[in-house]
Parts: sequence; C-alpha cells; structure tokens
Amino acid sequence: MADENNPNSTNGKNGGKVGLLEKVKAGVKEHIQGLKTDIPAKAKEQIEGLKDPTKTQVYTSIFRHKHDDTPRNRALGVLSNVFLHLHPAKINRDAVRYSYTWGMGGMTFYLFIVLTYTGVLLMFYYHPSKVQAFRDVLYLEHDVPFGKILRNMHRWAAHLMVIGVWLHMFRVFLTGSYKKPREFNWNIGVLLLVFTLLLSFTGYLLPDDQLGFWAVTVGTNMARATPLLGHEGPFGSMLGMTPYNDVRFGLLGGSIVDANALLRSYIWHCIGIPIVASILMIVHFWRVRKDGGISGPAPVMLEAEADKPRRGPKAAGE
Amino acid sequence: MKKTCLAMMTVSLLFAISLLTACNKKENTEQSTNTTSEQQAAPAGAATPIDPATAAKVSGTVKFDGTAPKPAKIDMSQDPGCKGPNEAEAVVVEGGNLANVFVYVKDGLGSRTFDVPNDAVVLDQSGCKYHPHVLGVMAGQTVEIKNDDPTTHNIHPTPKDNREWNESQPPQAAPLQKNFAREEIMLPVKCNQHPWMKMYINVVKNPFFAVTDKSGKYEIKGLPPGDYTIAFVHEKLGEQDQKVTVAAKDTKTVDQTFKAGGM
Amino acid sequence: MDWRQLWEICSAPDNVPIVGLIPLLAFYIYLAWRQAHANDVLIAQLETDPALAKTHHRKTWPFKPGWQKEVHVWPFLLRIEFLAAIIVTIVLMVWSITLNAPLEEPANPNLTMNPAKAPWYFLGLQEMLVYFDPWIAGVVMPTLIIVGLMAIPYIDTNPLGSGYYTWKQRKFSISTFLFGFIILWVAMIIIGTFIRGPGWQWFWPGQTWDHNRLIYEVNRDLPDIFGITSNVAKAIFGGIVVIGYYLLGGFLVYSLFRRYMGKDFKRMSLLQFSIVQFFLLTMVALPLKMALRLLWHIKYVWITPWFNV
Amino acid sequence: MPEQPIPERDPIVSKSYAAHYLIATLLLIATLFWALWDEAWGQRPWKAFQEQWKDRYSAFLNTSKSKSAASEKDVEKNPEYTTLYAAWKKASDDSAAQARQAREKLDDASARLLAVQSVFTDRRAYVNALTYEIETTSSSSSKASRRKDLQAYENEQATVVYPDGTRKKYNFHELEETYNQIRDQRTKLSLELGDVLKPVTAAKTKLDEYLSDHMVDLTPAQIDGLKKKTSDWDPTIVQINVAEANIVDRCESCHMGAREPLKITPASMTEKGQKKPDEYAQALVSHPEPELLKIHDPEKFGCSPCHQGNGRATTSVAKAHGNYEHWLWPLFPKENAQAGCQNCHAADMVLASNDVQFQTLNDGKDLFRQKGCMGCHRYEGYDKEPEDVNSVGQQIKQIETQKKENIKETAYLMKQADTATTNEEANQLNDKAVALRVANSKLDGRLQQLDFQSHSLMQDMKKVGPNLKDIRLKLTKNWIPVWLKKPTDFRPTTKMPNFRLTDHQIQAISAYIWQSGFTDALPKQKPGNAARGKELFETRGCMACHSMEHDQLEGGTFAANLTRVGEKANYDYLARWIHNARERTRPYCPYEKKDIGPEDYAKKGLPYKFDLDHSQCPNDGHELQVQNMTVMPSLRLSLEDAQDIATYLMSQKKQEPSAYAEASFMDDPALKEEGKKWVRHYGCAGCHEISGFEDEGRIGTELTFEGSKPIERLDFALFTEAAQRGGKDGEPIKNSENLARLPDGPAKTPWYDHKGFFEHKLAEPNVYDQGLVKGETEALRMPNVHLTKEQVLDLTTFLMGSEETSLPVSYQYKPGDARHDIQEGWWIVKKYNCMGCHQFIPGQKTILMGLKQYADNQEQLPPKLLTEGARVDPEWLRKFLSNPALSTTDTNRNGVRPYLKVRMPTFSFSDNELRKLVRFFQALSQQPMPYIPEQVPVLTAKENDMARSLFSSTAAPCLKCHATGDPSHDKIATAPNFLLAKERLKPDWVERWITDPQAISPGTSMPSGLFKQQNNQWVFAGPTPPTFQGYDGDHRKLLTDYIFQLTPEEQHRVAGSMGRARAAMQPAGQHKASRKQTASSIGASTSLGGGGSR
Repeated sequence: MADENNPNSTNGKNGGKVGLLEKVKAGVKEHIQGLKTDIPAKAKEQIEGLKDPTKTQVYTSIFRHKHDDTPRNRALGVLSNVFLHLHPAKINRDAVRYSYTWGMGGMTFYLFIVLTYTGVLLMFYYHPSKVQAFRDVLYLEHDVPFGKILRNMHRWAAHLMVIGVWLHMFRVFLTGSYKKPREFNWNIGVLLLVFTLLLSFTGYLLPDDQLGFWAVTVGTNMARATPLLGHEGPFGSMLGMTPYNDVRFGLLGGSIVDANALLRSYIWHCIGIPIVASILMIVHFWRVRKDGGISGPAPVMLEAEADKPRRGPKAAGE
Repeated sequence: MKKTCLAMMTVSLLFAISLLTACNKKENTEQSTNTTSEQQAAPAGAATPIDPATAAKVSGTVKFDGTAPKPAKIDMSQDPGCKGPNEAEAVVVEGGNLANVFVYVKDGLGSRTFDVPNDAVVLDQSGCKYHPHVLGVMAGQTVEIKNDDPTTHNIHPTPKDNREWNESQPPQAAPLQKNFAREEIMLPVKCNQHPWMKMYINVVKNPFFAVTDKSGKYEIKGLPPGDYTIAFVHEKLGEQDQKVTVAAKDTKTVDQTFKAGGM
Repeated sequence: MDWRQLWEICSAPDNVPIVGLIPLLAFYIYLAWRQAHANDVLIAQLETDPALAKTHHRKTWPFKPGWQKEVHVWPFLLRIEFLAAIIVTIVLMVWSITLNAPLEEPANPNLTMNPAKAPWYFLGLQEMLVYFDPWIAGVVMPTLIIVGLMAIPYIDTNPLGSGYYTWKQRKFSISTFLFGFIILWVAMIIIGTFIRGPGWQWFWPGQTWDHNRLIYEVNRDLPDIFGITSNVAKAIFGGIVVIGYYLLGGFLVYSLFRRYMGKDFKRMSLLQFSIVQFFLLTMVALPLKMALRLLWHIKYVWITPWFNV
Repeated sequence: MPEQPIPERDPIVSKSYAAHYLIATLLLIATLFWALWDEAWGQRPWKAFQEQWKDRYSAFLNTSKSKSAASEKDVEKNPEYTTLYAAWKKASDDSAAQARQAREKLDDASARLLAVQSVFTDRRAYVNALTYEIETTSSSSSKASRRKDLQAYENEQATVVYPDGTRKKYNFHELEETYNQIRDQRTKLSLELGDVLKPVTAAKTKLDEYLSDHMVDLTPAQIDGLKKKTSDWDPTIVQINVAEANIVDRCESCHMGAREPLKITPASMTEKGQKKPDEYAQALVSHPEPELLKIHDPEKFGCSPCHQGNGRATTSVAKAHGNYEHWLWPLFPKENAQAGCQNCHAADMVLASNDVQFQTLNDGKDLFRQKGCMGCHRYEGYDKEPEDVNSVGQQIKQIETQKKENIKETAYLMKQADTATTNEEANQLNDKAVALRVANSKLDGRLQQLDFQSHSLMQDMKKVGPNLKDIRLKLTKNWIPVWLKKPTDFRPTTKMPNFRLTDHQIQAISAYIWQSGFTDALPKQKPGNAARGKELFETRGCMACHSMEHDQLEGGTFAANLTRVGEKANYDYLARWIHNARERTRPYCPYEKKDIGPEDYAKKGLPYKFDLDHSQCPNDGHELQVQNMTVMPSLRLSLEDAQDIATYLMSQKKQEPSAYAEASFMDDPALKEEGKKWVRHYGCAGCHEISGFEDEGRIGTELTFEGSKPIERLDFALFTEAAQRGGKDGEPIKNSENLARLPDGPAKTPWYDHKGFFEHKLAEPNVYDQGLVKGETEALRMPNVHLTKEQVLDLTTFLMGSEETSLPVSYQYKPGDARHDIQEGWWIVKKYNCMGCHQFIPGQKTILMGLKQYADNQEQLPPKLLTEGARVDPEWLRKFLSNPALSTTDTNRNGVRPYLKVRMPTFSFSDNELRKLVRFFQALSQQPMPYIPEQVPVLTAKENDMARSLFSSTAAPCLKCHATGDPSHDKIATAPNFLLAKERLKPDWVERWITDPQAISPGTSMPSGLFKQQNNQWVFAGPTPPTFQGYDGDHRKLLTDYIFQLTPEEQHRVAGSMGRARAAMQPAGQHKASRKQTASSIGASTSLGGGGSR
C-alpha cells in the first residue's frame, strides 16, 4: 500500500531523479496557492445560492414549478401536487365562502386521516383477543406515553366524523347539490355515510367493556330478526334459520358476542371497511371534479327558467 | 419478630444498667417508704426546678370508720420454713387508724417530670410475709427483693399495665433487682408456694407518695405550691380522692376516713 | 327537577357528541335559513323585475364587474381548508384532553346493563324497536333509509334550487327531508339518549331514572279494539288496514300533489311518483304508529302468524 | 333585503386571513403544550407526591438520625462494645505495619505484571495469528515456511521496560514464563494481604454486628444510607410487576414510605406549621404491619391483591384507589382493610400473624357462625357437616354399586376361565378375577371408613339454636309467644334475632312448634341447693360461655344469658340438661326421617338405649342422631351438682312464670298447619331442630362470593338514588336503635357500594323494604340480628372480603402441610369456644380472665395452651380430649388438674374432630406427626439420689405445689401430679419448661429462674444439695429424667421425707370418699382463697 501511495519516493531512491522531486514540490505549492482562492469563491457561491432556496436543485426537484405569485404558478401549485390536485386550479369565486359549504366534507376527510393515523398507532398496542383486549385498553390508558390522549382522540374524532358526515349530507341536500349531474355522487355519499357508521360501530366493541359489549349485543340482536335470514325474523325459522346459522351468527362468528366477534369486529374496523371507504372516498372526490366541481354557490334560477337549459341564466347574468 | 427481639434487648439492657447502678447503693436499703419519698423530693428539682424554699408539706391520718374485721388466721403449717405472726394483713386497723393506705398526688403536677432516684426500694420476705405490705415506688426505680426465709419463695407480680414475671428465689439467694416502667396503683404481688403471701406495689411517676403506718399517719414533703388531687388507695377499700390547695411553704393536714362498708 | 340526573346524562362521555350536535344543528339550520331567505328575496325581486333578472349576477353576495369570476384554489380555498383543519385539530385535542373516552367494566355477558343502549347514532333505530318488531326496526327500516336516501336524486324532478339555498322553490323536498332528518332521526336519537331510562321507559328530562319504576301499560292490538278474536280475521283485518292506509294515503298524496304541486307532478313519471308516495307514507306511518303506541297503547296493527306490524 | 353597498375591492381576493392564522396557530401551539403538560404533569400527580416525599422524609431522617446517634452512643458505652472496639483497634494496629508492607509488595508486583503484559499480549497476538495460518494452510511447503517464520518470531528478543527503569530482553517463551510467574506471585501476595487483614475484618464485623443487634432502631450509618437514597431520588414510577399473577401495582409511586425500614406515621410526615396531616402526610407513611409484608413479599404479591384498587392507574388518587364507577375492585377502606385477607384466607377461622390477631376479620368470622348466619346462608366451609353427610352417603352408594359390578364381573371372568382354550388364557382370566375380589375387599375397607365418617359427621352436626322437639318438656308454654314477639326484650344479648312477626304469625308458629314437640315423660329431679348451685355455676366454668347479669353483664356471650332462665325453663329438664346436654329425648333416624321411640326398640326386643356406642336404628340399622345437636358439653357433674345448679338457675327470674298471659291458642290444631308454613317461610329450621323440618334447606342467598357480586345485583330498592348521591337525605334508616348500629353513623357521603349495602342491611335488615308495598310472604325475611356497631363493621369486612379471587392458585392459601391442620383445627376450637377458657395466642383474653373471681386468683384459671403441642404426647392428648377425667369411674373431676375448680368438660368429640384437634395442637407448635417418644435414659442409683435430693430440697420444693395424690396435700396443690408426666409430656419440653416457664405460659405459678447457665450446662440456681459435689452434668436434664422415671412409691417417699408426715398420716376417711372430693375442695377453696375471692 505504502508503495503505491508514493511512487515518487521509491523511484527517487532508485533513479536518483532529483528534478522530478522538485516538480512535485512545485506542483503541491501551486495547488496550495489555488486552495486559497478557490475555496472562498466556492463558499461565496454556495451562500449566494442558499439565499434563494427555491432555486436549489433539491427544491426544484420537489416543486416542479416556479413559485412566483403568478396565476400560472398558483394553478400549477395545485395541479402539480398529488394532494391538492383533487381540487381544480380555479374555482367559483363564491365557493370559498364557508357559509355556503360549511366545510363539512373537508373536515370529515381530515378527521378520517386523523382516525387512520391514531388508529394505526392504537393498533400497535392492541390485541383483538378476549384475554388481552380489555387489558390493552387499560395499558393504553395508564402506561403508554400519550396513550390516553391517543385513544381519546380516536374516539372523539370518530364521533365528530359521524356528525360531520350528517351535516355534510344535510348541506348537500339543502343546496340541492345531488341534482343532475351529481346523482351518482350522492349515492356514493350515502354509502360513505353507511360505512362511517359501520366503522364507528365496529370500533365500539373493541375495548371489550360493558358499554361496547351491550351496545353491540343490542345492535346485532336486531339481525336476529332479519326477515328470511334471521332465526327470529319473519319466515326465518321456516327457512331453517337457527341461532347457529343465521345472519347474526355470520356477523359475530358465533351465537354470542365473544372472541370471534371481537376478532371480526377488529378486522372489519381496521382493514375491511377502511379499504372500502377509502375507495369510495376516492370515487367521491373524483366525481366531485368530474361532475363539475362543487355545485355552487350557483346563481339563483327563476321559476320561469326551470325547464330551460342549465347554462342559460348564467350567460344572461353577465 | 425482630422488633420484639430488639425491644426485649433494650429492656434487658435497661435492666442491666439499673442493676449496675443499684448495686452501688446497697447499704442504703433499710429505709421506710416515708423517708424515701422525702429524699426523692430533692432530686426531683433537677428535672423541673422546684424551689425547696417554697416546698410545702402535706400530712395527715387515715381513719377507719366502723368495726374492723377480724384479721383472718393463716395456716402456715404446710411449710415448716414459715414462722412468725400468722394473721392476714388485708385491713389493719389499730385504734381506728388504718395502715397500709397508699397516698399519692394523683393530679395537679401538670406535665412536670421527675428524676428517678438511684436508690433501690427494698422488699423483704421474712416469716413468709412481705415487708412492707404496701410499697410505693417511682416508675423505673429499682425494687430489691430479698428472701430472709429458710424456704424458697417465688415472686409473682400480676400487673395490669406492666409486664408480668414470676421468678423463684431460693433461701440465701442473691436479691432480685426489678423495676416497673409504667404507672400502676395496687399492683398485686404474690408467692405461688405460699398462697397467703400477698403485697401491693404502687408505681407512680412522681415522688410525692407515702404509705400510712400503723397509726394511720403519712407525710408527703417537698410539694411545690399548687392545686392537687390526693388519692388514698387501699387494697380492699378502694380509692378516695381529696382536692387540696397548697401554698408556698404550707404545711397542710389532710385526713381521710374509710368506711367499713367499702368491703 | 332532578338536575343531577340531567347532568349525569348530559355529561356521560358518549352523550357529549349529542349534546354538541343540538346547538350545531341549530346553528347550521339558521345559517342555511339565512341564505335561503336572502336568495328567496332575490328570486322574488328578480321575478318581478325581468329586466334586472337579465343583468343581475344572481347571487346575494356583492359582485362588481371586473372581479374575478373564478379564483385560484391556491391560496384562496386552501387557506380556508387549512384553517379549518387547524381549528378541528384544536377542538379535537382540547376535547381529548378534557374528556376521557368511556371505559366501563370488562364485558360480562352475565350482567345486563340497564338500560343497554346502542351507540348513540343508532339510538333512533333502537327507539323504533319500541314501536316495531325488530325485523322492521332493525332490518327493514335501515334498508329503507339507505334506499330512500339513494333514491332522492332520482325522484326529485324539481330542477330548481341546485347549487343555492332556497326555501320557496323547494318547499316540499326540504320539508320532507327536514322531517326525515330532524324528526325521525335526530329527535329519535335525543329521545333514545335523554328520555329513555332504565327498562327503556320514558323519563322526562329532569325526572330521576329510577331503576325500580314500574309502569302499568296494557298494549293492545288494533284488531282487539274492534273485538276481532279469530287469528285469520285479525290477519285479514290488519292487512286491510295497512293496505288501506297505503291506498287511501296514496290517494291523498295524489290529490295534494295535484292541487299544490302541479308542476312537479307533471314532471314525474309514474314510477317516480309511486316511490315518492311510498316513502312519504312510510315516513308518516312512523309518527302515526308512535302516536298509536304512546297515546292509545296499540302495539300491533296487523298480526299474522309469521310477522306482526 | 336591503342591498348592501358594494365594497371597492373584491373581498374574496383581498381579505387577509393572517389574523385568523395567527390566532389559530397560537391556539394550536398552546393546545400542544397543554397536551404535553397534561402528559408530563396533569396525568402524573405522583410526581408531586415524590417531591413532597423527598422533602419530608429527609427532614424526618435528620431528626431520627440524631435520635439514633444518641442511642448509638448508649450502645457504645456498653463495656461489651468497648471490649470489641478495643479488640478491633488492637488488631488493626497490630497488623498495620505488616499490611502496609504486603500492600507495597502487591502494588509492585501489579506494576511489573502490567509492564510484561503489554509486551506479552502484543506478541502473543502475532503468534496466535501465525499459528492460525499454519493450521489452515493446505500446502505442506507453505506450512513449513510459516513454521519457520513462527520459529524466528518466537526467538526474537523483546524488550520489557520495568517500572523501576530496568530493561530486560526475553524471547517469546521466556516472556510467557515471566508473565505467568509474576501473575502467580501477585495472586500469592494478595492472599497474604487478606490473611494479614483477616483478624481486623473479623473484629470489625463483630463490632458492627454488635451495634446493629443492640440498636432498637437503625444505626446512623444506615440512616445516612437512606438519606442518600432519598436525596438522590429522581421522580419515577415505582412499580411492582408480577406477570404470573397479572399484578401491576404502582401504589408505591405515591406511597413512597410503604416499605421503609423506619416507622413513619402521618404525624412525622406533617410539615411544620401544618395542624393536621395533609394528603401527602397521610400517603407517605410506612406500612402499619411490616410483619405482614414479610410473609407476603410485595415483590410477589404487590399491593392490590390485598388492598384492591386499580394498581395500574396513576392519573389521580380516585382512579388509583379504584373509587370510580366502573372499577369493580375499589380500595378497601381503612377500617375494612382486613377484608383483603379473606380473599385468600377464607378457609382460616383465625388469622394471626406473629401472634397478633386480625381481630376485625376474626370477629366477623366468629359472628357469622355464632349468630347463626349460616343457618340461612350457605357459605363455603361453614356448617359443612350436613353437606358432607350427603356426599358420604353418595360415596357409599357408589361403592356399593361398584362392588356389585365387581362381583358380577368376577363371576363372568371365572366362567370364561373355566372354558378358556389355553391354560395361559385361563390363568390370566383367573388372575383378573382374583384382583377384582381383592379390589372388593379394599372397597369394604373404604366403606367401613365411610361409615365411621358418617357416624362422626352425625356427631359433629350442630345447630345454633336449641332443639325445639323438646319444647314441651323444656319451656313454660305461655312464655313462648312472648319470646317470639321480640327476643331481645326478654334477653338483650340473645343470638335469636328479632323477626318482624305479626301476632297471628307468632300464634301460628308457637302452635306448630308446641304441637309438634315430644310429650315423653321426664324423670323427676330432686330439688337442690341454690347457694351451692351458684357456687358451682360460677366456678365450674359455665361462665366461659354463659353470662349472668346482676349489676353488670358477666360471662361469655357464646351461649345464652341465663339471667331470666327461671321464667321459662322446666326444672326437671334443666337439671337433666346440665347433667348432660347431649342426652336426647328420642333419637332421630335420618333414613326414615323419624324420631325413634321406645316402641320401635320394643318391636325388635331391644332395650331402649341409645348413645354414641348404641347409635344404630333398631328398624333399619342406619346411623341415628343420638345426641342433641348442641355444642354444650358435659361437665361430668354429679346429678346432685346438676340439680343444685338447676335450682340456682330456676331462681333467676324477674317475674314469675305464672305472670305470662295464657296462650291457649297453642293447642289449636287449626293453627298448626299455618304455623308450619311460617316456620318454613322464616327458615326456623336453619338454627333449630324442629319436627318435620329435619332436611330443610337454607332459605337465604349463598354468601361465599357476596363481595364480588356486581353492585347492580345488590338490591338497594328505592334507595339506589339516595345511596348514589349521599347528602342529608341519603340515610334510609330512621330507627335510632338501628341507626346506632351503623359503624360510621348516618350516611353523609354516597354509600352506593358493597360496604354501604352490607352495613345498612346488617343494621336494619328490612331497610330495603322501606317504602315498598309488599305482601307478608314477599317482604324481606332476614331478621334483625341486633348487632353492635363493631359487629356490623366486623361482618361487613368479612362479607366485603368474600370475593372470588382472580389470583392464580399458587397465590391462594391452600396449604397441604401442617398449616392445613392448623386451619382445620381452628374451626373446631372456635366451634366449641375453647378460647373462652384457654389462651391459644399470647395476649388473647379468655372470657374467664375477665371474670371478677379470677382477678386475684389467676392460678385457678385453666392452663394456657400456647405450646400445647410441644408439651404433650399426641396420643395422650387424644385420650385426654375424649375423656378429660382420664378415668372411666372417677369422672367428677379434672384428670390432670384436679385442683382447678373450673372443669375441663367432655365434649364427646367425634373421631374426626379428635384427629383434627390433636393434629392442630401438634402443628401449632411445629411438632412432627406422628410423634415418636424420646427415650429417657435410666438413671444410675447415684444420679437418682442426686436428682431426688434436688427434687426435694427446700430450694426447689417441687412437691409443695404439685399434686401428689395425697388428698390433704392436693387441696392446696396448684400444679399437676408428676406421675402423669411420663405418659403425658415430652421430655425436651419439660427441660425448657423448668428453665423458663414464663416464656411458655406467661403468668404461670411456676417460677422462672430455677436454673442458670454455667459452662454450657444448666445448673440449679439455688444452693445445691451436697450430693452434687463433683457432678458436672446438666442438672436440668437430670431432674427431667428423674421426673419421667418417678414411681408412685418414690413420690410418696419423697413427699414423706419433706416434713409432710402429718399430711401423710391424715385419716384415710377422706381418701376413699373420692365422690365427696368436690365438696371438700370447695370448702378448702373458700378458706384458702380467703384473701382474694369475693
């Protein structure tokens, strides 16, 4: 190794080329001189570059457009962002008014994200088994750092989400936003409502306490009475339904709310429904864009224009 | 377990220390209880200064009202080693004067504490009887128990608030050194081998006590001025209290009468 | 007035959302009503003044020519969305710090809770159990609700009122929805939460929830009132009453529609109209059945060997 | 709508949200901080406790250190300490020089080693690496070359620079050798140093041990250690985590003092200037029973298994103590803390740790039995004999079926064997048949055992109340309805509870009981002497169970107060009862469910005789109930004695029996049937034997796990709300008498918990009926047991602890060894109230101790049984317990202590109970079972002489107090006869006893101090007789051996020689009249005890 590093020294001994040594010495000197000027210049350049971070390569690789406050950039800011491109680049000027939208859809979505996040954290500590479940919740409450607030946030966000969904639906109805061409998206919304409730309901059982147990018992007892498919429902017993093969058994994985029900609840709550709901949400948002953005606030229509084409009044208005 | 062990050790340690101190004063033992109390008054001053100049004296006579019961005869024949007067000493009355009444200041000294005298009080067994029959002693003070009889005795106090013990003392054995830590009036002491042998030790926390002699007389010296409750306690006739106010250098006479019905 | 009881109910952690829901709902109804009213005034103005209608920008908010008709999402919408997200976060965190999620005793199948209540958002359905058999309250009704909600866009033929708040132009649909949402859903939940105590008995707010309360209630069936005893007769009678209700009701709806909502009626196909009729009558049937039960203690209308209504 | 003026600039575009964002962001940050604070402090109140702990405990340690220093000084003054100190000082001075030298050498060696080592390790590493290459290289040529390299390297000289500067060169092998040499040298040197220092450390250890042994508290050094620990403490969760039992207890995060070695009281933790101990001072104390923690190591048991509460929770005091709605196991309140013991110790009748009783719980257990709670309520372990009888019966049936099957099988096998094809097969089958026959014989043995068992069990079955079949023979008829009205009016301390009966119910019940009673004729009893009866009643020990109230209540509450017994009893019956309470009027056959009369015996031509030895039913041969089901024993009194006592008792009355109103309705047959209904309804048969109700079940709820019943299952009825809210209207009990039974007085705070329920229920059993409209058969039946405040507390504690434990089996107290015998024994001890007379646990007060007549006369008290198992031979004990007279003829006396007037009764223990009791006593004294008697060496004639001289010396006058069998002497004797010793006592115990009897039976008449230790021998403390000259054996042992070889003749001789010639020559008249002995000993006692008694 040493030999390779410094061929000059060994050669020098053998060949006795003094001149070469001189050369090397001079070369080293020159480079040292160079250092004195190059490094400060480079440093200056670097600092200059940092003054405008938006011009750095790292920055531009992330943000694919300039950030000058131009309409184009504003539009690009939305369009080139995977999260924001759900939105169009521009929207109806009054659509930013809170009094119209109530913001419930967005908040619900935000809560869904919060729930996903806190839910994942909760999953770290939770085992869906009869022995462990309740203890795990106690453990969360007493041992896990920030465990209590984590569980609280999950619980309350879920409740808030239910309320948010209701209010969102209420608003959509009041502004007639389900009307043509948004009929299908309304249906998606209805399904999302159902899944929100199911999400909440399946989560209710997971602490395995009296509250959840009896709530789920009461809830699933109704399934006993499903016509045709429940053993207590109309025509159920005629079709051979018993507590051990009816729809309730299928829901709970047993004839009572027990370990299997806990596991099923858990899987529906953490995997099944969230996936379905996410897909539906994607469709929902996509359809909002495709159906022409949010419905309003639209210009009012007059009775007389009721049967005329939709775009008419707007043209007249200008 | 460990705790009791430790406690026992301290007790025995204390006991050993008291033994050592008591041994020094063996000559001084022949004293009547009256004089003991007199002597104790002085060292008491050390704990709570009592000015000897203002110290007062309370004395008096205890009488017995009614016909005194005839003292029961004791059959000592079972033990040839027992000789001497064989009359029970339950109620000793001579000319209407009641002996063996323990008189002490029961209340009025407040939170004063008093030094425990180093002198031992002697309890002698001779003629299969205890001498004296009623003994006063301060809590923690050494009681020296001697056996002058040619027979074995055992000394068995049966206290309420102190620790019980029962030790045998063969003739010519070395005196026993004992003390009592807590206040207790009329603490019975007996000998299991001679069922008639019985005496009472009175353990109090102050040096102001006395036992009436055959003529029913007692004397308490060195009392600082103040209001006191003086208690007269008799083994059979019970306790009677009397309130007394003592001024500086006072000499008060406090008499007391026990009625025959008290039995 | 038992304030403590009231407080106990309202402060039960899982009831807090409902307590919050009430003012929230009131606020948003007010918000909607204010805008609807403004729009209605504007509409009335424009209808009387066709000239203005031609030039007006048709919104109640101020507008000046030259102002952008569309604004950039960034930043004008997003700033609001972010703000909303922050506020939601704050609310959620404060709530989570101050109020603990409920955790009761470990599940014990041998120890029944009294009252055993479903999660609050299903209390409306649980309340329905009082009036209907479980198969209706627990299975048919939720299905009908979902189907009904999904049918709305297809049976509402009114082209007006899309994208703005209005009352005048959509009186029927809005009042129907309000009836369904506020009366049949939210009010039931409130009853289920605040009114129903131990044994699912009716306790007025402020009444103590006495676990020992016994109430004498004889529930009769409608045929009994008419002295019908035979099972077959009961089934037939009940069937007649129920079918009769739908037939008569249907006719009534028809005449009302014709009389007051001629235009809408004209726009509807037969299928659309029958669906509207059916849902409308079913919705009205709920309070009717409740009234029968609560006021006249009538349990079933229609009794058959297989099911009871 | 008025048009709003249109603003100049577009509000949507121009509006600034900066302020909104600012506020929102600030709020968000604030919320985040709040969340952080909440996590760090808000949810961790224990941090404050730990801060307070550091402050207060440090202050406390400072004060205790000065105290400790003072007591250390005291110890240091002790001459023993000074000697030890001097020894230590001397040793350390002596060895100082040597030690210094050794240390220097050691240091030098270490330095040299280090020098060699640094070179050696480097070279060794190279050698090892080379060796590895040689080992792994495959070609032999390169192996050889490497070997050469190695060789060369090993021969290279390496320089070692020693600390003193010298340099030395070594090749590798020399280096290795040098290294090993120096290392061995260093080891040797350090051992040498150890040897030098050994005496010093030994002396130091002795010194320290002496100090810590003689200090009552901790030494200052130990306290310094604690101080350091306290001041270095960083706030952190302190937790006990036992995965095995799922225990996670963080109680000590706040209760920092719980396990401190010093006693910490709330007062000592109170800050200066504070008047009352605050929350912190209350919490920081040490555990009040450190002894308990020694048996229940907190590292294994945690806290919550005993105290309950939510051990995990640390967020608030209420949460941690489990005092919130949804926690099923809230902390036991202080006054009920002993409930926690019941969790694992439900099977123990007496709980004592280190001879300190757990009075609240023990009393609760006693009460549950004594008050007859188990008559109505099943409780695992209580009154289990009837259940056992059932199960034994079933087992018998099973075995009988088994036997039949075996016989069939045998026959079948033999038949098969006869027709078997090969001999081998036939032999096999025959073997099987034989085995089955042997099995049957074993089963017969088992059956025999089960029969014994059921005989025992029948004998063991007891009822709390008297046998009402005898009611016509026993009671004044007219008194009965008056009694039923309200038993406490007649006898305030009775066990009979107050039922809330209507007059009509009373009439019906008394009619049924009266009409269903026996009408057999009783033998007439002669009238007795009441004065003598009183004397006997007060001295024979009746009052250990029974009480009498003249000026004040005296005696035990275990059995009835007899103050007014004269008003209700029939003299003939009473005398017979006192003579032998177990004597039945008619035996009962549980098989036929019928009382057997003379007619049944006559039918079979049998004499009408039934007792424990004649207990077979004449009709069907089944076991009969031949005894009254009472725990009252036989005192082995003569009939005259019994008559005297009965006469005295009959004189105990406040009014004449004739003063009771005529109750002719009791003969009304119409009422009988209705009465039967009410007797059944109120469960009278739970406590009484009543005709027609022999197999009646219990009417109450089972209470074994009452404490873990969910609160919702406890019916507070109309008071649910009141109980949950507390406050001034929260107390439902209005009756002042019942109100006084509540341990904490009228409820002020909410009482919706188990404690509140039990207390109210016990104070006023029908409290939860209050306000309810109920029919007479629907109302709560539980009668008022008229408990005191303390008793309610005891029973509440007992019930609160009656929980289904969630602990693993290994945690529960289910001993399989001698401790199990102790458990079983206590049940019997309690069943028969042995503790009324005998002391079992130091400090335990017996009833008799509390009686006036024994205050001055303690040697007349029954013996203390503190070490009974170590004292007596178990075989002898069994004999004694079954017959305390130790004689079949002379029974009207005590077998061991005839000098005691109080009588050890004959309890007619069953074999079962005898076995348990004997085992109990042995186990209680840690004696092995079975007992193999120690062999006592036979004394030589010389030893015998010496022992005799000691035995009879005036210094040790043994026979002065010990009975000799000479009646004139025995009347003044106060100790048992030595002749009993051989069979009765264990020699090793006797040795301990004569050394220090006070340590074995505190307060005994036998004095201590007879022997002293000398040269590792125990020698007599008094003057030794001259025969002892030159004897260097153990006097104590000698005397013991002598006692165990004592013959009656020897004893007689010795007694005679002790100047008791006069006594020995007493007229023989007294001798033979042993029956008169009672009288004479009573006479003696009056003259003797003259000083003391009465």
